[in-house]
Amino acid sequence: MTDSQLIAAALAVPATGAGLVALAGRWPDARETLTLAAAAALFAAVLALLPAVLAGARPELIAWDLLPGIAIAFRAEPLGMLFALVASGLWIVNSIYSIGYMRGNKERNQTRFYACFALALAATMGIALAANLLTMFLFYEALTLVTWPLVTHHGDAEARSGGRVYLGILLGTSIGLLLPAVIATWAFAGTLEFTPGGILRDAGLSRGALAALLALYMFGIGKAALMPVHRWLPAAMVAPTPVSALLHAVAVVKAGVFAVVKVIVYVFGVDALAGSGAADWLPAIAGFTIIAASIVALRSDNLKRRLAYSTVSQLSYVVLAAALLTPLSVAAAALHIAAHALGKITLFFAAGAIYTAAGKTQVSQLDGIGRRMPWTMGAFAVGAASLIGIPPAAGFLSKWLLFQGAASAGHWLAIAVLTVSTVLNAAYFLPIVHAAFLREAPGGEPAHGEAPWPIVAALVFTAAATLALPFAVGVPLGLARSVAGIPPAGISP
Amino acid sequence: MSAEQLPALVVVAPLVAAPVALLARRALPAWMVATAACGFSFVAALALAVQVTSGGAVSYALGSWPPPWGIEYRVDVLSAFVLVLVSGVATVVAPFAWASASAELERERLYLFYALYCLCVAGLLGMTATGDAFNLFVFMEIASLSSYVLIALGRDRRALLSAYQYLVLGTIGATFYVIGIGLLYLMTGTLNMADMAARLSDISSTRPVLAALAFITVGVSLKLALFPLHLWLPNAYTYAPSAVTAFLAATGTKVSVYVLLRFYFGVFGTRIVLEELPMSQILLALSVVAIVTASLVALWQADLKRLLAYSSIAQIGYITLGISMASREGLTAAVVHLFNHGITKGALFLLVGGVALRAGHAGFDRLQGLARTMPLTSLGIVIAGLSLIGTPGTAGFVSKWYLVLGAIEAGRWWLAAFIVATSLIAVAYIWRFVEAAYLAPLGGATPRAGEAPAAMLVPAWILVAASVWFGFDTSYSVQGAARAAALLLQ
Amino acid sequence: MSQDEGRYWLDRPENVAKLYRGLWIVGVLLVLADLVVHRHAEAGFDGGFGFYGVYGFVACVALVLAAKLLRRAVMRPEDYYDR
Amino acid sequence: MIAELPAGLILVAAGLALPLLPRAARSPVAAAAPLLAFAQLLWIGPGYVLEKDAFGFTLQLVRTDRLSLAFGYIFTIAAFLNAIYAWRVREGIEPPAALVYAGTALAAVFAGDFLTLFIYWELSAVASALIVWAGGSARAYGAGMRYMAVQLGSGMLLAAGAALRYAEAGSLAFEHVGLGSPGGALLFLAFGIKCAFPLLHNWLQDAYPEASATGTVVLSAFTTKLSIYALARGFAGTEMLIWIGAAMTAFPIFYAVIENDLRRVLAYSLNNQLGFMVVGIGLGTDMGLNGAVAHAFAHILYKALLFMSMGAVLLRAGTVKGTELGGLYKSMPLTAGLCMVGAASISAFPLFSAFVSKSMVLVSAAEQGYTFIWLVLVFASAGVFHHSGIKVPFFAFFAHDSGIRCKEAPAHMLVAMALTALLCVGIGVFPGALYAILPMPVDYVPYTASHVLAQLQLLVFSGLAFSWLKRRGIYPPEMRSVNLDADWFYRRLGLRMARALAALLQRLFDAGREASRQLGEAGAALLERLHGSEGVLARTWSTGGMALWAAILLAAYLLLYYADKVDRGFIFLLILPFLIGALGLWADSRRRDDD
Repeated sequence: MTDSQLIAAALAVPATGAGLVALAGRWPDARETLTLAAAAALFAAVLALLPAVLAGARPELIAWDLLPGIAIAFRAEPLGMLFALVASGLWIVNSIYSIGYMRGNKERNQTRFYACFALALAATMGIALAANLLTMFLFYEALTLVTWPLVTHHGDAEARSGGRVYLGILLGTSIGLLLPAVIATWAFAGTLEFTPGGILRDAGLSRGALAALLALYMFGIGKAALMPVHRWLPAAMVAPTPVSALLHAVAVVKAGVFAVVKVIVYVFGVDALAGSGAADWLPAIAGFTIIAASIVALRSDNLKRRLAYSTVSQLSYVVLAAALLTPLSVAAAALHIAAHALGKITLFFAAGAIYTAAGKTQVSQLDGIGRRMPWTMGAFAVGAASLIGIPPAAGFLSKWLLFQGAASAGHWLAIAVLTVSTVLNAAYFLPIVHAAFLREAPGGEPAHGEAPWPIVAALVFTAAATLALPFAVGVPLGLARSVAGIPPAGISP
Repeated sequence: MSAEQLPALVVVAPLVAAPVALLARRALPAWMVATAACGFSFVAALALAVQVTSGGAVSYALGSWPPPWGIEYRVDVLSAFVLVLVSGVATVVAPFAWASASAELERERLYLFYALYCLCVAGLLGMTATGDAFNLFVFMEIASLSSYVLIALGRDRRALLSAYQYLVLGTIGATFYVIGIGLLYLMTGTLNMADMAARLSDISSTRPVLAALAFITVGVSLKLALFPLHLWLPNAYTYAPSAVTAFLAATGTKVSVYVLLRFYFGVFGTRIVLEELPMSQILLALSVVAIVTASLVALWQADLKRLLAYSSIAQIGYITLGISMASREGLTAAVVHLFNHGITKGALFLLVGGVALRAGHAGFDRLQGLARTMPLTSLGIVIAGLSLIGTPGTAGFVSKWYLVLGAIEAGRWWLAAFIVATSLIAVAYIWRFVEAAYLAPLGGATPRAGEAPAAMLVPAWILVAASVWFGFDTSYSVQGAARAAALLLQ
Repeated sequence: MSQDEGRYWLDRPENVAKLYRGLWIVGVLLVLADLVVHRHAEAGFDGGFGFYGVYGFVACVALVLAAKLLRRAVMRPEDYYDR
Repeated sequence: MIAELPAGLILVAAGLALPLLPRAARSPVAAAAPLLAFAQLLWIGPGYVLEKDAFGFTLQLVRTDRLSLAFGYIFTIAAFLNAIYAWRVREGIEPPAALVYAGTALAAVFAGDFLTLFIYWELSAVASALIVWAGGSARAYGAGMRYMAVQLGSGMLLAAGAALRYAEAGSLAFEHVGLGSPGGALLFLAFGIKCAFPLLHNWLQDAYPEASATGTVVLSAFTTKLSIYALARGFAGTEMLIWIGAAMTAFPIFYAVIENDLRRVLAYSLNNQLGFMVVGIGLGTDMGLNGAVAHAFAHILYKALLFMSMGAVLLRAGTVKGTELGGLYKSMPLTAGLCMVGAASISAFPLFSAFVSKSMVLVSAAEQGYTFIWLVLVFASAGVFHHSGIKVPFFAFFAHDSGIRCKEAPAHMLVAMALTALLCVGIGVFPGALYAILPMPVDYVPYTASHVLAQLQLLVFSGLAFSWLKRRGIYPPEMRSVNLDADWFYRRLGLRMARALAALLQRLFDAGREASRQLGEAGAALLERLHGSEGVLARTWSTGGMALWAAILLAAYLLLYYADKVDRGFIFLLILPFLIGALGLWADSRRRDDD
């Protein structure tokens, strides 16, 4: 297959998969097999694209003109490849996990669940591979819509109100802020093509206008959950855990920060933005989000809510990194997309495993659970370590690059935020680890063991990947550096 | 039959079909004639569209009297665009009407319905195709009178009152229009619009001409239901038979918009209307108020059909908003929204017609859990609703794009913000349907008879598909609109 | 006290007193040794007779007195931080 | 193969493998791994460099020289002694954590660049926090969390400092840094936290005494000495360190005097001993640095010995509170004796280890003309004897008989203590062996008559002061208490402020939410009144009303057109909404009157 065909395949495989899953709804085994097959095929397609991108090529697929002068077009560039790799690779794992979870909890409407999931992946691929803002916006909205049935999966009053917040904020911000920003970009730049160096550089906009446009983008991309448009993320936790794991820790939220990085790097241009000073306010907002969300996480007893606020906080790491506007920090932003994905999906997997095996949802119920579920809680500890930034789990590497970026920008606020937030991360994650392994389980509880094996297998795999990523960091780091315009062997001590 | 005759043929086909249907006195042949005539018009309109795109405006002198003495039929890109919309929607609605009208009307009066339908189609097409101001009035009356009766055919007894109100106001509108034409004739001595335009350029600031402008503006505004002259519309749409609502919502007001565009840009000229008189500001103000109030009123409606009627008023506000910008982007937005909204609203009313068929009416109490009993209908409403909101990937998005672009290019950021903010009200009222149909438990009043018949569902879904199709493939809609905008601004 | 009272030499106060007096004797002898052994000064003034003895004694008394003052300021009940 | 590995990783690997091994094999492995690492260090010697590409960087995983090797030797020795001491502890998280902790600290010492250092720095922080947690009590949990927070904070400062350093100098190589730049300042702070600089010190006294009997011994060896190493490498000769170090020697002893928990007393004295090393590094002279390294070496041993003896007391008597102990020499004579060896060592009695190490720092300070510093150090030396040398053994083993009768410490503990004591005495008696591994050439003779006499005078008279104060009843009695220290600022003040702030913010948010809710409801109500199904804008008007509008609009248009001023359009624009609103409200109120 040519590279263009591979791009087409990356979009078509999950979409077709969704259709087939829907058709196979009556036979659960066939349905789940199809999901796995689609996931594997998608990952293979993305993987097959990788060598060309690593070699410096930018394969393209131009579908047709959506509006005169603006095409539905796709291009595989490093950042998108990184995102596509993470999302498609984890879809396989998540599908295995889903099978264990959905069957283990005897969930209803499983066909809709798997079909929407595949559609969500198709939309994610569209975002990852979009060659221009309009294409990205299109799939961005599509992702919101196809994930909504997943958020409201349970269909009860709680799910409904969660779904309302979810859709309200995501659609509201994207239509109300992002769309005008895209149109304004078109009006000013005459193109929406993602271009290294940015397309707004020569638009002759004043500092204030650039800052306003940037603000429209940053808050318009509600999926990046910058405060105060973060509320949808905890609201989305009413979804079944596999949804929280892949979509609200990986695909959807990463689509948000991915878009943020794309916009900063390819629309505004890092150098142009740095030169204008129009992004000076952004690190402060991102920093505030990091700290404030961590504090909320610290005060949340519900495990998934704690993880959700942790995600809000971690997403802003990416925003902060991109906002520092240095090559190293941009690489850090790209890498953190992958690092956080692995760590957070592990944590959500663990949360779901705890729910499936023990029916527990609160942090305060977890005393001594590590002895009953050693694999699960061990994986949880690894995921937590990664997000705190403890080496050699993946998170430390992006944090380190982020420090380097902050240092090269001389940005003391960023340094302070990183330091404080690390301590806060530890403060909301480690008590869980402590409770699991070092406290006695309260007496009189029914005994239970690990969750069903697909769940455990999936979370052990992602935990192992979290630990392994830094040791096999060549591909992601190469892609990340390529985004930032750093030559492949650019950093050495 | 040659290409020059196409402008006349488009109109004549349904015009001739009407008496034929009347003479048939039976439902089935009447329906067949009507459908065939609409189909023929559609084909002719498409052919015209192809021709004017490549070869420029087509003129046809009725009775071989050359203009300006005779009645000229003149089709340019803008009118071809509207002709395609009107005849296309008419063709799609006709099969729907078979099932829908059969259920809603008495059987022995059905042939009357189809005859009137043909008349109405012919009137709207004639308004679009003619180049003669008085001839336009004649067609306007044909379309209006037939639609009063069509509305009055509605099952609900309130339909009669609605039709009566519409009649009074429509007549006032038509009268105002004809007074305006009279004044213009007095001043210019011609009824041919192109000729009129040429002669008006010297005397445009005289008081009779200004009075003509005022009369024509108010008259046409009544027809297109511009705020605050919209009050006849909600009831008319709500109580009319479903097929009538769908057809009129998709085309009736759109043709009036066309007339407004014609007169503003083609007859009076941009200089007087937009530069010397504050028309664009007034139109802007009225559009803004229309969008806000109608959207908000829609939000609280207890009946989906009525909700959509108010939404139509708001959407017309978007169109006039685009006109008020008087820029390339603005006019493109106006024309493309005219087209996109016609399709979208047509689709919605057809689907709601299906609900009404099964449930008697489309009150929200009948919609609880509807997705379970009428999944295709519900899904169609959601998709068309997304187009109404302006979600990317739907036709409505394209309109919003150009509207916001026009606002930004004019440096009116507040207007861009206003447009997107009011789109969010649309999100809210579409959300009410989603919540009722998908999230609420199955209600006691919800129809359980299953989906609407295929004859209704298929036409509806054709328009649903079209409202998605024109969100992805804009080569016809946007380019046609852009050409029309360029033409108007010449 | 258990039955083994008195079995240990140190339990008897007079023995402790002996130890105490012995320590004084050692101290005095060490100071006197300054007369015999030449102590070279590290900091200049510490070569003086009995410097380390005096400094050590005074320092420790001062330390304890100061610590007693400190205790007044900083002592809190054992569960202070648990409240 | 093993030569390729950083020595620390041997311990880490052993530690990670420990839980997987059969129980009987665990303790031998835990003891053998440090010996293996020690042998490897001896074998590779100074000048060895190991570089590896990892994480996208070229890391200098191992860089040996005399400075790092000296710390490497003592770290492996300490790990070995710990393993013997904890021979019976085979379950739970502590044994693996102890090995990982020792291993990562060891690996950190040989890190050739800041990224490598950071990685091991963080890992040792986490591993040691686990050891605190393994103490098992609720207090241990809290102390462990605080400990972890401080250590991770230090790690982040290290990362930030290293990143800044890279931006400043273009290199991550771990060489002399100095205070001259922001990066240097952050690194200094990072090391300083881990070194328990004054006001940054409380994590130490807070956490160490909450670990288990065996855990505290492990903790006492590595963390702070790693930072001493880092300071020696990066900040030798930084004058500020002299003053910081002097303060460190002096202030903890006041707390040590009034502290009741004897392991906490030892933690304060640990802090005080670090001060001597810091002063030596600050002096930066050959002798000062040698003194610092030698004292660190000796200190690890005698402090371990003291903590071991208190650990044995804790194990057997169940407490190490001064108020509850006394007379234990009757039950645990061997432990008491070994404790006194440790006490003599820390007090720098001739023939004991500190005598040959600490004096180098003092002499160097005096030589450099820091007379005041020298006086402080001598004062602190006397004070050390006072609280560590006398108070700890006295209140544990002598004083008044508490009536506790227990068993002597178990054999493996005694063996570990004996080995440690042997090393303490060995160093004191044969200082040459220690001097031979110091980083700089040694030109110092500890055993001069003058030095011995001076030291004996100092110690005996501070002993006399203790006895005198005790007999006169002036000496403060042991009391069950908590003594406020710098940690009050975060454990009480900071916490209360944070809580108050959070409550305030919560109230603000609630008020804001409530206000916006009310505003929203009021707005919605107004909108609904106008637009709701019965609202004036949604109502069906009479036909006449509708026609009226057409007339109004026509009149308005005509009026406007005939007024020649185009700008009137704006007037219209302004008036229209009010007109509509007024009309609507008027109609609305009329309707209400009708009702």
